[in-house]
Amino acid sequence: MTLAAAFADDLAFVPYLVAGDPTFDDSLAYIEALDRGGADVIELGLPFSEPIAEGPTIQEGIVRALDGGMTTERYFEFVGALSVEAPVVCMTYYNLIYQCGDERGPRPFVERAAAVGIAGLVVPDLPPEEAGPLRAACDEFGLDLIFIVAPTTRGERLEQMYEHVSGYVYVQARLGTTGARDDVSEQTDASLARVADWEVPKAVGFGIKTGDHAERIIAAGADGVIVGSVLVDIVAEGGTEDHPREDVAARLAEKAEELKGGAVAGARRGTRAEQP
Amino acid sequence: MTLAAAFADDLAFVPYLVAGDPTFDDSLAYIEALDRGGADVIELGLPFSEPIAEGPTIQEGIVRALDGGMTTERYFEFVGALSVEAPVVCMTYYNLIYQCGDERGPRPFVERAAAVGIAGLVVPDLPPEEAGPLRAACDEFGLDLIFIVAPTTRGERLEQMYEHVSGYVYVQARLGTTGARDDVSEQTDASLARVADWEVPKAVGFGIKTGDHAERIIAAGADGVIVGSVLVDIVAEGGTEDHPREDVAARLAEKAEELKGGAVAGARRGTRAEQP
Amino acid sequence: MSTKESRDGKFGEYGGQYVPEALMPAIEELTEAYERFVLENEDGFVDEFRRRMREFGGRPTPLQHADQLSERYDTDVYLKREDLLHGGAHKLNNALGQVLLAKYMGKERIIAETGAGQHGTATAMAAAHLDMPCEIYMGETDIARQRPNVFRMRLNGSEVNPVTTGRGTLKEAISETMRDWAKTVENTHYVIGSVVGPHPFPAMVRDFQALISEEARRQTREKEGRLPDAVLACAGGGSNTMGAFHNFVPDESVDLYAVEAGGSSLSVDEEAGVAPNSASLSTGEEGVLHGARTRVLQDGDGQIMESHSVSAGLDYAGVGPELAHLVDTGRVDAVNVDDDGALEAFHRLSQLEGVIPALETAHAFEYLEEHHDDLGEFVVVNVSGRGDKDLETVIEETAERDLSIAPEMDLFREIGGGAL
Amino acid sequence: MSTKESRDGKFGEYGGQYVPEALMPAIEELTEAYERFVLENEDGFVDEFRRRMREFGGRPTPLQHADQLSERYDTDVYLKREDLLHGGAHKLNNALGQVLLAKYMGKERIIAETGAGQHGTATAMAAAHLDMPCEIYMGETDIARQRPNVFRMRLNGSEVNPVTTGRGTLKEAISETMRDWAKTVENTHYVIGSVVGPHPFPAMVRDFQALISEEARRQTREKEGRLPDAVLACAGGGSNTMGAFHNFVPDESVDLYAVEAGGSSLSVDEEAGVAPNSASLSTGEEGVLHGARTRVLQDGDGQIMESHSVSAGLDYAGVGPELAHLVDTGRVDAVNVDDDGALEAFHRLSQLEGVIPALETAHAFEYLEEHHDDLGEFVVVNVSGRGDKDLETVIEETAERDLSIAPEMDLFREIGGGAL
Ligand SMILES: Cc1ncc(COP(=O)(O)O)c(C=O)c1O
Ligand SMILES: Cc1ncc(COP(=O)(O)O)c(C=O)c1O
Repeated sequence: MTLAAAFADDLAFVPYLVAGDPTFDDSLAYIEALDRGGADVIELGLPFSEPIAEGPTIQEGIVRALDGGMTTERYFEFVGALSVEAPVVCMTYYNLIYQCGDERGPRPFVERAAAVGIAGLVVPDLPPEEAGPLRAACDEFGLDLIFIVAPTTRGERLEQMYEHVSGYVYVQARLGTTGARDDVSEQTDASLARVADWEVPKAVGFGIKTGDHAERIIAAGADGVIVGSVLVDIVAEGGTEDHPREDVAARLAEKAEELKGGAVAGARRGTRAEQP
Repeated sequence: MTLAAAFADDLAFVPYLVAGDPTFDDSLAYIEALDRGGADVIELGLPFSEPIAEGPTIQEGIVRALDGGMTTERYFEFVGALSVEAPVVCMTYYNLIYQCGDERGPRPFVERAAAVGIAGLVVPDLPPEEAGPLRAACDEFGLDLIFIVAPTTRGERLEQMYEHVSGYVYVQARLGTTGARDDVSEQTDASLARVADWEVPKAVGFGIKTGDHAERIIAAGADGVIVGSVLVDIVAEGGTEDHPREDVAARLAEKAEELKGGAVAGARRGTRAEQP
Repeated sequence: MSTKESRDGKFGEYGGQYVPEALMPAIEELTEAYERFVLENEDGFVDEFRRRMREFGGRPTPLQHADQLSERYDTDVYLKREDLLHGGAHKLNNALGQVLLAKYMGKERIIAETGAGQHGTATAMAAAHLDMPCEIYMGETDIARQRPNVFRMRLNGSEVNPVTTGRGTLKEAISETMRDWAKTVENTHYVIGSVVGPHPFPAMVRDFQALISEEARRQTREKEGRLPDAVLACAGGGSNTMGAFHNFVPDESVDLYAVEAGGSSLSVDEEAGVAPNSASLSTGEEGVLHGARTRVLQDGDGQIMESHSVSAGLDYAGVGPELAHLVDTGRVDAVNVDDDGALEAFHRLSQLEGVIPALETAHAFEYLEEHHDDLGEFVVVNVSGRGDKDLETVIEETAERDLSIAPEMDLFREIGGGAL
Repeated sequence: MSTKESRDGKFGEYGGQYVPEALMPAIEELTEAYERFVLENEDGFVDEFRRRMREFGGRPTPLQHADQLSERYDTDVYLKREDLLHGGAHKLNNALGQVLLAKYMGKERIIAETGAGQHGTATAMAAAHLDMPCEIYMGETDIARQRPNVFRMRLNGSEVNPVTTGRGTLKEAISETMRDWAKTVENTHYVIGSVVGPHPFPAMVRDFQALISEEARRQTREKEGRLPDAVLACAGGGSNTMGAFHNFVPDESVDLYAVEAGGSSLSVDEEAGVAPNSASLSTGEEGVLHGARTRVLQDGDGQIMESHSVSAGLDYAGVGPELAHLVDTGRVDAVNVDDDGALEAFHRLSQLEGVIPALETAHAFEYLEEHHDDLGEFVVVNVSGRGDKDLETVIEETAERDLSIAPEMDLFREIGGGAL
């Protein structure tokens, strides 16, 4: 399924987890649980050793995944081994994309990603000014390239992103890094307004924790919610001694249902319901 | 007995100990033992907290005496309590002389010293240039003022000392501080030569350890030997558990006899025997 | 002050601004401030910076003839004495420059990362001097092993925020500081510690550090009537290096040597993700780290490796993009010296010249020892810092190695008592 | 350089040469060398001294406007930054001067005493710089508690001779060094650590340290167009004090304050032979100590007392004879500050100005805090040294006192690990 298609039913629940956190097999089970729980798109982190855009929760997940042996090669295997309905977006840092393969530059990575069926890329440390080569590779292999719009992104930079973006736009709900928060930011409305006339779906992320959050954000006009830290927290907590993996997977599926439910409810009462 | 008289029989054995090392009573017994052993003059240290002219042996004796409660007042009591034949010379540093009594200056100290029968003073850190007030006080109360002539003392300084000295002159056998050594310095001869025509007796000190040393020094033309560190060493060693004091006293008396015997032998074979 | 990089902060292929979108406004604001205040001296910024570096920092630092080394090598060896700067290292040039700039920008709060604590202490001093609240991020592992520096920062009134993620060292502290900045850009300036990170940091930090070569170039003329044959500086991130080189770059006759930490070996353990050295210029590959494209110690995938050096200040997996570019173009020679050599040089300089260098600096002196024949007749070595901070490390590392040059420390054994 | 004392080294009643006869030739030889080289600049001694102090030592040190203190006190407060000197204190002025003089005299060996190790490290640095073998006498108690300084001396190639007599602290070390000198005068020079001891030491050390006030006097004119209303300096033996005052002595309008260590109390326990302070000028009596007549902490008999100060460098029972004389004649005010006040000032200066002072120096700043209203509108404080050496002491002493000004050190507790 393409990303555009995933957003087609007018709202999308986009969960994030780190691939291989804490092990390859656990992580497979967790992602599949999210898929069962109603994920429309899955953002799957390829862990990088210097995740400067992440909060402590996701950073710890990344450390676990790296300690568990995750590499670029294993990541592609992992995606190949996944059996999920939702399309998979790879979220990682530019150095891993740039170094992959024999020839330097993003092309080998994108080629491999396309081969295992990855639908798109999010690269938080790649500014639009430097995105030319990656955009070209994505075009060549049919991948979407998602950009993050911050509450502070304006003017020229916003236009550059608009030029390069495809799939969906990741609207950062507030300043700061990833991490679950208790309130829904007022900055969200303003950010959404700035990209209102973009042709791609708008997914809001950063700090979404509960079904209620999701509902309010969708109601505010977003096409989707991106949820990461609260899910990584569930992985970090782990399960019971007897059935650790099943236990975590069950809680993830449950949380996914809550968030997806919130999103659906938001769509029903939100402004979007009135729009065509 | 005056110091001149003590040197009258043509040679003098001058032992040194710190008053009050390690206690008042012990120390009394030790000094009296030296007297019995043949002392002609006794140099009795009044311990000062900063004995810059002493080697480690005597410095440790000074620390013991101070720890044992020796003070200027107790020192005068100590001298009063001594029953010895030999005249007593007080060896101390200038600050104790200067501070004694209510009025600043050396007079009160000298007055007290005279009252308890002290025959003379040696003040290693008082240069002849600064000795005027002390010389005057000594004259007033009939005390001798002994100066130390170093191997390096020459010219003007030598003359100034000659002017102020009385009782005897303390000829420092070698450069350095007090402390028992194994050889007799060649510097001794030269030093003795420089003061040969002084009218006071010449006593050589610094590093004399054995009867043999004493013999050689007297034979070389000295009128006396001053012996300190080797005696303080005996005090430091202490005695047997049963009779500590008697034991140390006996060894001191024995050492004194050895040194005195050496001196006498030296006088017999030395050049002095031929002189009038 | 002059700059050579392009407007967007590229040094050839290196440099750039690889940062999360949320940081871009801060970076843009800083770029503008850099251009106005530092490059154009608006509001007399540069004048005030120079004045404070003189009066508070102790500039100019002397260029000292090293009598004993000169005799040993039959070469005129001069020491550029950054160890005499307030705080004990060149770090203050940058820290004071940035904190002052933050003031000119109207910021109300300073944050910084620190590894061994040298940059943290310099920033804390500058912040106290300019009355700016300051928070320093420092890995908890580093806090535990650099207590005196932590105490100095606290004494100067800075908060020290322990970073408990990951391995608790410099890399994590940088990430954590960037995270803070992403949330607080409006009132906060991030004082980065070397010529690394996104533009304008590499250019700006270099400009602040360039006081070193500005003075040294004048001083060499005064002392010897000519420019030196070679300038040597140790290179971690490369700030003292760029500072010592910058004004000599156009002087083709002056050879420039960036001496990296060869650590225990130049080899790399890809499996373990560990490079037992910090020689990014000699053994690293092009990559993107902490906001800039540069030479990086990384594995085949692009994961950043754990670097190593006996000197904490050189222990970094990247290097400034401008320095990487100057090496690629052949203007600067990238060389390296291993841990053992650095320790020997530490002892040698202490004994021969009465200057106890930082362990970082010692790398440059060991290169001089090994290659003095090839360096010409007039050599300047940048003494980037003093070694007081390294005493404990040197005692331990020397004891492990049994170096013949090291002084005996028996007297401690005689007297008893524990380690330093 | 100029001198005010009489030819025989008397300052009024103070001074003189109260030394064992065996030392007199050394003292006379030194006096002659002092007159020829230092006073007459024979063979260009003074020129070389000044040059080496610039290039090796880092002179001139800045006179820095202390912005925060000036605002706090509504007074222009300037810091004379001797803490920036090589080694971290004014001690190098003297150590380098004397080691250089020893070289001019043809001596082949240097000896020195040290208490806390500041003078020892300065002498070791100077000796390494001038390629002179050096031995430092240090009490074994002090060796155990000042390990970093001992290590620095050893690193610079000096022997450190443990003194095991008595209580194993500074007094014993001085006696032991004098003993060595008495045996080795022919080839050895004794580098005394302050303006104390027999003539010519007090005059000579003052002349070397007088660079401080020579510069400061010129700098005050440059900065404010006039001389200051007051100059403050801490006083142990009094070398930084005399150095900071000397060139201002003829300027009647400039008030001079020697700030002594009041310790825990100005009272005295005669019985125990202990003065819980080091305020020889304020509470001492005329006496003879270590070769000079001066003010001394002593009991009624004249036994020297054990002094005390939280700052090791002020912990001495005597004081320079010239300073004692200037106090007697009313030219210098002798004041004092207690341990608690010094600690508070240590924290205050660190936080407000980004300068961590030596604990010795902190005494002068506490006096400023307490009496700034009486000091006029333009005050110079001599920052005799930096406080890096004092971190351990300050942590301990601060913890014992619960000072509200001190920073919390909780983060160590959170993270675990022992003392500094
Ligand atoms: C004394 C000293 N020299 C060198 C360095 C290395 O940094 P850079 O390469 O940025 O000069 C450091 C870093 O802490 C340092 O403290
Ligand atoms: C920094 C500092 N200030 C002051 C002193 C006191 O010495 P003086 O009174 O001779 O200057 C010392 C002595 O070690 C010191 O290290």
